[in-house]
Amino acid sequence: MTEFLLGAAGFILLTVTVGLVRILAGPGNIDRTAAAQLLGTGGIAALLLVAGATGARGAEDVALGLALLAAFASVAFVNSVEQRPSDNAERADP
Amino acid sequence: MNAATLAGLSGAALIGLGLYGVLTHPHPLRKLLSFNVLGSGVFLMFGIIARKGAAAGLAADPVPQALVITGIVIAFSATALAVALLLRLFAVDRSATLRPDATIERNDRSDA
Amino acid sequence: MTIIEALDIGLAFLVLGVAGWTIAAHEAFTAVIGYVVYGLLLALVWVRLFALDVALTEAAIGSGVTGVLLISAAVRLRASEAEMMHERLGIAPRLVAAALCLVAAAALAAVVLDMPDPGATLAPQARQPLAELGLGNAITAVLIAYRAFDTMLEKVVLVLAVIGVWSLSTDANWGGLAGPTRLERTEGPLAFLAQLLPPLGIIVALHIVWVGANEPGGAFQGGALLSAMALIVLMARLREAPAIGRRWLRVALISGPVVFLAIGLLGFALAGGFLAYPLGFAKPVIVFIEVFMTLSVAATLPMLVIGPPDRRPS
Amino acid sequence: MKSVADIFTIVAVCAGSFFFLAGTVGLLRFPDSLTRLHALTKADNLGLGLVVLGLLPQANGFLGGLKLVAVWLLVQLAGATVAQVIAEALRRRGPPP
Repeated sequence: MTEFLLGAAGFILLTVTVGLVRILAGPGNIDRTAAAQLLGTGGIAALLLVAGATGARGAEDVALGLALLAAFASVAFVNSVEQRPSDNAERADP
Repeated sequence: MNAATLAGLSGAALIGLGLYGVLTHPHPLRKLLSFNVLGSGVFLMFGIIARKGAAAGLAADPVPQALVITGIVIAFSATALAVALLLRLFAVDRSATLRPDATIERNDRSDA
Repeated sequence: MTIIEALDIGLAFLVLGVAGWTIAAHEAFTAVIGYVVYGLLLALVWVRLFALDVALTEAAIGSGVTGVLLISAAVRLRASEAEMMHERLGIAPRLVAAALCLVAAAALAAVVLDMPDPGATLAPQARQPLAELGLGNAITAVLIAYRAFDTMLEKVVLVLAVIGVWSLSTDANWGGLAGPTRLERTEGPLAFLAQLLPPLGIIVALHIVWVGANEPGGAFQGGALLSAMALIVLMARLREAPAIGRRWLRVALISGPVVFLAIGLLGFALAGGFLAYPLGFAKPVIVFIEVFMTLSVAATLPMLVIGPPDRRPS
Repeated sequence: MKSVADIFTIVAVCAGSFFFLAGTVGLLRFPDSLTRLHALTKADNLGLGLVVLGLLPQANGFLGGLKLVAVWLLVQLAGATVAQVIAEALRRRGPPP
């Protein structure tokens, strides 16, 4: 069981990493933010799986903290871009 | 190779990477980011020391861990102060350069 | 090689790769996105090192709150980047710097590989007063008893940082609402999130502070989550940030260090030394200090993130 | 010898992993930002949801299970909001390509 959970954690982490690698180079900041969001979710899933496998005490609380902050980077990004429309920010997006 | 040694080696590599960034990036915000990478590398070194000090039924030595927690908070407050200084510099100078001669050029221009 | 080793190695490469991206990225904004992801991955690494307290701190502060700070800074400084492109170093100095950093990293790696195992440890000393203090989490015990002086000074540093940030406001704006001028209040999904998340976040944060005595958690982690909730309300513009002259704000900012210092001084009278806790009564005193430390952290971090006032006091 | 709970865990976690894969493939292959957002939310909802569902039988008592479900709900809330907010920002920027 332990090996299976660890394997699943590795698989999920690998998957979202592939997405991240492709997108970090990729077309614009909005897609980068989206990829970071996906990696956040994948990271939480991997954390829960690893914690389930190794029985690290209190890992659910770490996951709860990460889940509470899951929207933060994206919200900060959209918020600060909108605050300054005159900066002609975000021209890299298609 | 166990997780602790691996984390220690990653810490060493992160210190190298961060140091390179601090030295080579001209933009202060990038220097700041690199400095934070460097700092987290140092924290990871503390992590391996903590893990190797596992004793008395604890999975890791609590003293280095407490140091790291303090360190993360202090690193954050230093970063926040640096960001505020940087934004102020940009607001006053319309530039974020750290070259001392750049400000002098600017002043000369505005005097003329 | 077992699966867990493969996972650890993969995670290490991932961390290094994202860190490399943060250093090498062309624009500051993409570098910051890399840094946010990097913080999250570091939290995973700390879980693998069985340092859950550190993982929680890294997740809340290293990734979450620092992320908000740096993302808004990167967006506001975007205009300064193009101008500084010509200041980039030539290839030769970069190679010299790279070689230097390689030597530094290699030396540290050699130290890591040469470390005695098991190494020197203070774990038995840190564990020994646990029963006396009525605590189960050795890290909380270290923070609040064994190295209490450091923790108190750290709170002072946080207050000093806030003073430093505020002092960057202009004379005219002194006493105004903290942070940059914002747009109208938003409606829609962001407002919904900012109304729904804080009650849940406050429950989680209080839980983390409360269990911090025995399980991973504590005042820093809980306070950082509370400050994140304050930030989401500010980012959705449901409420304005308070004016920096408000008395309740200032009291909240300094409550942590002041209470800590006062109890430390009381230690002379009651327990025979600075920051000594009275025997048999230590746990309630520690919880009392932690409550005010949480409040202090929760008030300080948002003030540090949103920056000095940008408007005249009304 | 595997118990029913273990088989349930394996099936659900595998299904969850599949949705993470699907979300990533969508992120890589879909033509524009709006459709990529669509792919993203699948990983948030179903990927993490199924992983949490699969871990529930292994959970650490009632409180542990409750925390797992809370993690999923919080990530759902975050994912849904972020998708909305980003889509709104995209729309304001101009017509879709």
